[in-house]
Amino acid sequence: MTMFDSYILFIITALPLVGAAVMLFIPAHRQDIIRWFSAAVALVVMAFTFYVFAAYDHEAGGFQFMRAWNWLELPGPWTLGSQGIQLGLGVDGISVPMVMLTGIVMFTGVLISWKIVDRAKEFFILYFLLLGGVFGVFVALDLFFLFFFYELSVVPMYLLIAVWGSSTDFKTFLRTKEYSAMKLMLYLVAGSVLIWIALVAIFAEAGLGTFSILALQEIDFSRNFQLIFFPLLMIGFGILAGLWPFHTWSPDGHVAAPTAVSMVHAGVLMKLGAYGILRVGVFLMPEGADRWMPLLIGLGIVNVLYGAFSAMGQRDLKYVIGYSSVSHMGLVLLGIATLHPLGLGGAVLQMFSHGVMTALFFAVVGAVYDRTHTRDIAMFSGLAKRMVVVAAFFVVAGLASLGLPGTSGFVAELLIFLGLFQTYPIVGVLAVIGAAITAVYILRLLAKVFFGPLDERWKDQTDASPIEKFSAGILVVFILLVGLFPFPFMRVIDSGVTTLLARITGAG
Amino acid sequence: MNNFTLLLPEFLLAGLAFLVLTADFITNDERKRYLPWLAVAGLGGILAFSLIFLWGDIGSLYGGIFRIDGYALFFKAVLIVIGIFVVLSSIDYVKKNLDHPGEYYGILIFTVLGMVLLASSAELLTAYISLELLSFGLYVLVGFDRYNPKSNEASVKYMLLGAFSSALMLFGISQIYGLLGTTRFDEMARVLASLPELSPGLIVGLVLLIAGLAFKVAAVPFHMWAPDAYEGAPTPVTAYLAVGSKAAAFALMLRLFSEALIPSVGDWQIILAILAALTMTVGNLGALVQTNVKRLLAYSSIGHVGYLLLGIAALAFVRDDNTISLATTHLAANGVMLHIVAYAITNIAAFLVISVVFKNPGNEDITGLAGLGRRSPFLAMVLAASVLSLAGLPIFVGFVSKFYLFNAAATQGLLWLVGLAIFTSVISLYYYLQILRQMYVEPAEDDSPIKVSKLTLGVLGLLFAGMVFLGVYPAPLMDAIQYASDAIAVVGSSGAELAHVLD
Amino acid sequence: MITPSLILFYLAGALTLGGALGVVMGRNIVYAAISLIVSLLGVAGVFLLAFAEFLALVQILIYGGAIVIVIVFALMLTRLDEFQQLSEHKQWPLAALSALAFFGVLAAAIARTAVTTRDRAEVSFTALSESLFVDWAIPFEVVSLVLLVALIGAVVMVRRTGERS
Amino acid sequence: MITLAHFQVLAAALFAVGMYGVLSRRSPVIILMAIELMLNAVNINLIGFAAFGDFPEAHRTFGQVLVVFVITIAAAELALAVAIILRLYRNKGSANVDDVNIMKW
Amino acid sequence: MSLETIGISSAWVIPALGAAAFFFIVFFIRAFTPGSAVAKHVPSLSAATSILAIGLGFLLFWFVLADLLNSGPGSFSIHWLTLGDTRLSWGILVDNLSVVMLGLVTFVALLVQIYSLGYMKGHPRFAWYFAVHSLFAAAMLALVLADNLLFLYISWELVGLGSYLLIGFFYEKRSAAEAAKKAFVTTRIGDVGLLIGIILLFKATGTFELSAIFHAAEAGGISQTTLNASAILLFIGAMGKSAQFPFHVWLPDAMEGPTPVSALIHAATMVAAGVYLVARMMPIFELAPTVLLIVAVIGLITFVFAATIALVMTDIKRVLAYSTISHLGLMMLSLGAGSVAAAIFHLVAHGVSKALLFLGSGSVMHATEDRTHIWDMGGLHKVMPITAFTFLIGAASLAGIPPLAGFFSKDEVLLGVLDHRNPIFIVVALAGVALSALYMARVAFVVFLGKKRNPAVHAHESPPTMTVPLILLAVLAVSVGFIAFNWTDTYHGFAGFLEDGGKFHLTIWLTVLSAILAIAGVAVGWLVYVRGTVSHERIATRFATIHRILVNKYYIDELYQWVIDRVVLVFARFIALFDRVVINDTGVDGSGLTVKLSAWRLRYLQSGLLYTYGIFMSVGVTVLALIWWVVLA
Repeated sequence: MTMFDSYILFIITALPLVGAAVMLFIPAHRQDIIRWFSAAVALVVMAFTFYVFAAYDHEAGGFQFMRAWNWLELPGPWTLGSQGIQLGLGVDGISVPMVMLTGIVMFTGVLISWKIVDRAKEFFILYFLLLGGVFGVFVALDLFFLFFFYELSVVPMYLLIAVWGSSTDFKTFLRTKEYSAMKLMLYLVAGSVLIWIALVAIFAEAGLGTFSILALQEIDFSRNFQLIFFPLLMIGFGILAGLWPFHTWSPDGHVAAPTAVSMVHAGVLMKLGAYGILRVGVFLMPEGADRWMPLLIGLGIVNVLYGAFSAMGQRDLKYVIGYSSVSHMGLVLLGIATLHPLGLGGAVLQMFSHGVMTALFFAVVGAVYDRTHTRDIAMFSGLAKRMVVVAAFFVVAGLASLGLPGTSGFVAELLIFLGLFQTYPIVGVLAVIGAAITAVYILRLLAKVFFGPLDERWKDQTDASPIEKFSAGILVVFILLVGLFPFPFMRVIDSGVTTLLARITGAG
Repeated sequence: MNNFTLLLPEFLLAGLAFLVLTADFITNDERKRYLPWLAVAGLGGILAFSLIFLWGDIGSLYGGIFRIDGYALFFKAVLIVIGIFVVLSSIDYVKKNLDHPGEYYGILIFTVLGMVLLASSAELLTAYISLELLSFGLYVLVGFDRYNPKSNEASVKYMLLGAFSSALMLFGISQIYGLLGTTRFDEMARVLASLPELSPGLIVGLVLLIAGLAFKVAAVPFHMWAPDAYEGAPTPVTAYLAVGSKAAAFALMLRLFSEALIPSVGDWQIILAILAALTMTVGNLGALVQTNVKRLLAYSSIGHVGYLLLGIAALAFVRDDNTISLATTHLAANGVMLHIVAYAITNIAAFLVISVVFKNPGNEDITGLAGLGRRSPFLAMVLAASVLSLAGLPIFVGFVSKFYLFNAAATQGLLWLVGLAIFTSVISLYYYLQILRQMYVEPAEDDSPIKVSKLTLGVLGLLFAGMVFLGVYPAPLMDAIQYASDAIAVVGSSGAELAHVLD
Repeated sequence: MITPSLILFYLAGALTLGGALGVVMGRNIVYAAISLIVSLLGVAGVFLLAFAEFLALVQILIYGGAIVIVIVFALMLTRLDEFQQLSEHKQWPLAALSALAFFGVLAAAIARTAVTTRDRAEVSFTALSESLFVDWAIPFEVVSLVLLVALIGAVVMVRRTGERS
Repeated sequence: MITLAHFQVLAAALFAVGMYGVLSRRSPVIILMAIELMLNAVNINLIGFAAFGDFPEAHRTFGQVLVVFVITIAAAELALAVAIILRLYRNKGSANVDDVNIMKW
Repeated sequence: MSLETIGISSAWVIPALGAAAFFFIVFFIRAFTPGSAVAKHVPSLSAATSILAIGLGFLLFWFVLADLLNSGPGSFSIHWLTLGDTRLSWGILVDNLSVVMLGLVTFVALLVQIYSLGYMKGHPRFAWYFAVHSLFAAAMLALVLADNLLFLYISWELVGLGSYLLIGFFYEKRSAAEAAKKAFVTTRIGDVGLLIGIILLFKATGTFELSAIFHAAEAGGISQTTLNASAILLFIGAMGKSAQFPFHVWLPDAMEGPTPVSALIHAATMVAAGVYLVARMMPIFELAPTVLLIVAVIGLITFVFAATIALVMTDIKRVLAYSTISHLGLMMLSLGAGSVAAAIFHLVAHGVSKALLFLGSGSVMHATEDRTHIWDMGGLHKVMPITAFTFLIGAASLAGIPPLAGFFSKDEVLLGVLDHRNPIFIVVALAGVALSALYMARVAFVVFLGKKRNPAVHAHESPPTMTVPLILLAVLAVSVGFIAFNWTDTYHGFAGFLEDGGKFHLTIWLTVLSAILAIAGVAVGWLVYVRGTVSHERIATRFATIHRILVNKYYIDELYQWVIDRVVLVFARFIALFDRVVINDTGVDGSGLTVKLSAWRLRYLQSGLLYTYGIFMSVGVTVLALIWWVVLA
């Protein structure tokens, strides 16, 4: 491993944060500098994440690009107290795709935010803070830092939504952005309550004096301990993953958020939850995971169906997408809950796939909203006439979302279904049906909003700007790439999933 | 033999106070604006002097009623720094709103002396007298805006209830004196360790002692003076009240509980846990419905007292067979100290911003913050960072300290209480976010930019940098804290060995 | 066994408590002040019975002299009639109840606590002063600062400079 | 024969009476007096322990030393409190703890 | 690569060409946005690319066929992804069945594309049309070549996508957008079954490979329950795509797409997929006889049911559409009777004929400004003779008039049914035969014969790009039936080609009977619609109820619409409302409110009065002391 390799994860995590710090010193009125600077930073970070993906040795598997700095010693009678809290970084087959996903969404999000004029400086600073946190979670190999970055990614959300977001205001239904921001924030932090409790309990129970995941994985926690604390992690992280019935922050939050934030939030942040369940829950407490998965299966399938039906019942364009995220994250949770190589691999791929896809969705919906200033589905008709490219992007996203072959969504969903049928066939049937319902509401939306005769109101709309085309194009490329050639992705994921499952079989 | 040179910093502090008072007496009004700078320079000098002179010195005076050790030095430094920041943040405010600056700064320095003495006390009488020095100064400072009815009312309430509580505490001390025969911490520990169980009289005494301390730190149900006093006091004094007196009181409590009362930890742990639980719940719930920013922060600081009490309660681990393990006491002590520092930095910053933003003392409604994000992005950023730090979110120091503290408590088997603590900090997020909302989302009535003096800018910048730096890299501070906690007899010696003795 | 000193103690105690009750129940502030003096004198008597002559002296001098004088001055500086009709507020039963409960706890604690005692012994005046000025020098110094702060504070509080209308 | 218990009970009673005074009266001056009563209760308690306690000489002396300090503090407290109450009286034209309630909730 | 080596191993190129054409057109040619120098060539370039691709495919088909005849079936695959111990691959299988489909698809697609050159001329999305056309054809080709179920499913779905894009090609029309959606959603419901069926087979065998699955099934490696379940589920998938009752509703609406698209869908691609699937999976179905019976029943129902509707439709394309449904039912019936060869034979014959009919009707529409109402037309044979003649041939073929293709293939099917199924089946089927002759005669006679009915219609013959394909297809419709016979020693008829030992045989009475019925049907049509001997209006009024039911297509669309509007959407809105009112406003906001309310209550303890504070302190002390003392004692 070269010197560069051992620092790359640190660089990826630190660059957004450093970028945010640097931007503090750029005068606020020089928005052009701020934009180009943000784009440059995001581009570099994205390139680095690609490098990590390419350079990850899937045959060797395990954690790679590792590096650890001692950060705080913890005094006490334990064996590893001198390690205490470490800034330990490393990625395995599960986190590598997530890191890359974050890189992609980050860059495209910056591009999508090009038009932001009001307090652009603050926006990009907060945006970068958010992404620094997200990267941190994916690369942290220390529970403290994992939690640190997890919380860090929550911090900017309130302002990003409350300041730059938009309220939903129908005659019968009002959701202010402040309300949504507050709910999102409180919910995520409430989730972290459970996580936090579980983390300190793990620390206390292990008695090693360190939060390092690598050290903690050597501990066989007692069965009772695992049974008590695994649900905390599952629900705590599950909240972030939109687990039913703790999901309501997610549609409201996504709808209220500005486009780029919706992209990051639905695209990447929700993945933190699922990732957390895997990295902390399943990884450290395999036995508890094994025991509690039926619950997750139950909630997950509710997620899938309930989210799909809710999406169908919405009047607001963005709410449809918001609820579809709930539905799709349900599939991720189901995949995890199978604890089967196919299901888990599918879940990880679905995390990636949904990330890209939903980012595209929000980018498209954002483009529509920017031009029409409404999201009421009833107001739209025949937009494709004026916005061909936007419509095309929406179609791609929609197809990926309903799991059409050739798109990433298919591969992921297929693997999840395969895994489900191996373990919980009935749920598998329901999940497939859920995916079919997706087709119904996505196509309804498409037919209503983009097709049909053009509504007179929108006859002067313009199509996507070059910059929007470019950023959405990047996402489309990944949707198709994964859909058609999942091989390079799956072999990386496979290496991670195999290690993880070895722990469960080892424990159970 | 007593080595009085060890007391030099205390003497110097008293001297400084006299100097300021004298200077006030002899200078004309024009020159009086140099008084705070005299105070700052003096405090800075004393700080530097103490650090250089006392570094590594360990000693005790009068057979152990007064300690000069790393712990005392640490708190001496922290408290003097707090003093410096309070003086600095008072300068503009005093000039504008208060008269008698000489007395103001003089008394302020006396209270700093009181705090410093508290940190060194290892005996109840000394502690009590130091506490009174601090309290008397605060009674005056709280009422210093003499013609403001709120300030006056705050002072009356604080004073009368303070006297009441000090009577309670004294009765407790008298009980302890009578039943243990001593008020020195080390001897108390020895006697307590030899008792098979605590007699009711002693329990009453300890409860009264704890109640007196709880009053000082504003723990529920002895907290009720706090919101009123915080709201009424001149804003820099509020900061001082919230930060300094609490830090000092906890400096005393930490030493008291770990050195003197640790043998009966099995008894008082649950009492403190109850206090902590009540305090964090009531504090955070109370803050939820406040519209006055100072009052809101008062309740929030009550909540934080709950967390600190949690740390004290977690000083030892009582096993099922009633034996006591001190194996991880260090962790809890460190956690408490870290949180004190974190809380101090954060709150001073918050109150300073408030004192700048609100022009009319006595009317600090939260809507006055509206549009601050546009009127003064810097002030808004600092206040936002402060409230987020108070809420315990990274990258600010509040996150690290809370995590450390709660982790320590969980390690000591108080997981249920930790759960409650974390839960209440979610509640706290709600009202902290209201502040953020006012600053960034709501439009301002008056959109004019706020003029901020260079001095304030500098102080706030320093505090902000501290919040972030310690939030990202607390290791240097932790080294100092480690050094300090090593000095506490029970904590510093090898925990496992001591546990055996105490069993 | 009833001894003369015991009778004296009861006398002093009655004086103390009676005065105290006069303070907390009296309707007239001047009577309250006088009751306070009575009570404090009773306390001095109790001190004497514990062989603390010096402290009894101090008690009479400081309390009976200084403190009550301060209070009387305070009353004179404000208009007396304002204070004359002072009574309990509406929540006095609660107050009584809580005070009673506290007394109950204290009394029960006293009753249930066995203290090893020995015969009354006096503390020599020399020992007291030596202890005060040698062993307890630091608190002694500090308490002087407390007094100073109280003094300065009192002055600041009552000065009329810069009074706003 | 006088025993420690006499002192203790007297102290407790005086303390409770003082407490009642603090909690029930509306006049701040009377509250101050009640606080003085409580402090005197403390002193009686201390003196009792100092006289009867089975301590070494130095510790018995300490009881009396404590009393000295308590008296001093009491005096200082009273002085400061009276000043503050005077200020209150001057600001409001009355001094009544019922009226001292602009800050609440 | 020399010509000899082109064969089965390069069969993958055929779909790949189509896919490549799609991407090439979309990403390269269309990238010349208006303004650039080449912009005006975009349409022709796209069409050329597309036609070239499919043409090459058709050419390759002959090489593949030759190779197959020489060296027998072959397959090969490439690795797609690995997860744990599971390896998934993409692969193709060329055997007799798939090569037939290959030929049919490439041929029809090629003709339709050439035809479209004229039909779609000047449309603003001309290039896009050809791109999607390529994609659609490619997907169908991949489907027939797939050697494993996963790949098959992928292509299957892509076919769905292609149909969605093509049916919704005129997306500015609300009806087209709705039709596209309907087609996709309806078939997607079937796909749920298909996917589950496939996964069940995967679960039982651990593989998607067809041969491996068949092997396992025959070796008894799959439980009967699984076999039954997966067979029925696969059939549900086939029902969706092949528009079997009750999933047929999307097909008539799919007429909203451009007419050549309808030709493609009805003749060779989309709807054929279901039939192909069942044919392909016949080894599984054979092991699940109950399911096979269900297939037959559904096929029969569809056959007759659709034919009755076709009788009363007045839209030329809708008549053809119901006719397609009906004939698909016939194919399913054949499969249900176990005769794959007959089914595929009918698929081919019907494909050719139906393509001919659709292209013919497209020609009519082209000539009459997109009119489709048959009573608007009449006497068109005079102005557009080529169209009329070829259309009549196609109609006759489907009506089962000997010796056209449809006659032979239908006969084959009937024979299979006779041999393998209950006599009731054959009776009902024969009734269906008569019906299909009748409605075919009706549409052909009304449109082309008789006198001109609507003076506003000024028809003219279509350009050669349209008529040439018509003529070609007509020739085939006449001739293709003869592949049924064993002409040479090596070629044992179509049945023999598809199935080892399969033989074409005749049962004279049935053949004659069906021919008579067909001719009778046509004759009745002649009497009613040309000669006017019996007034069709009077029949309609006499049987008003029946007529109304038929015109309204048995109200099935209405039923579905009702279910969607009143059940599904209502349920969805209920869930959405539930989410807001119960979960969010009550559960989430409610708990927040509870906390806040308790905070409001709590704040009044802070009365602002000194003595309240004091009382709290003293009570606090007392209680703490009691707790300590009592609890810990």
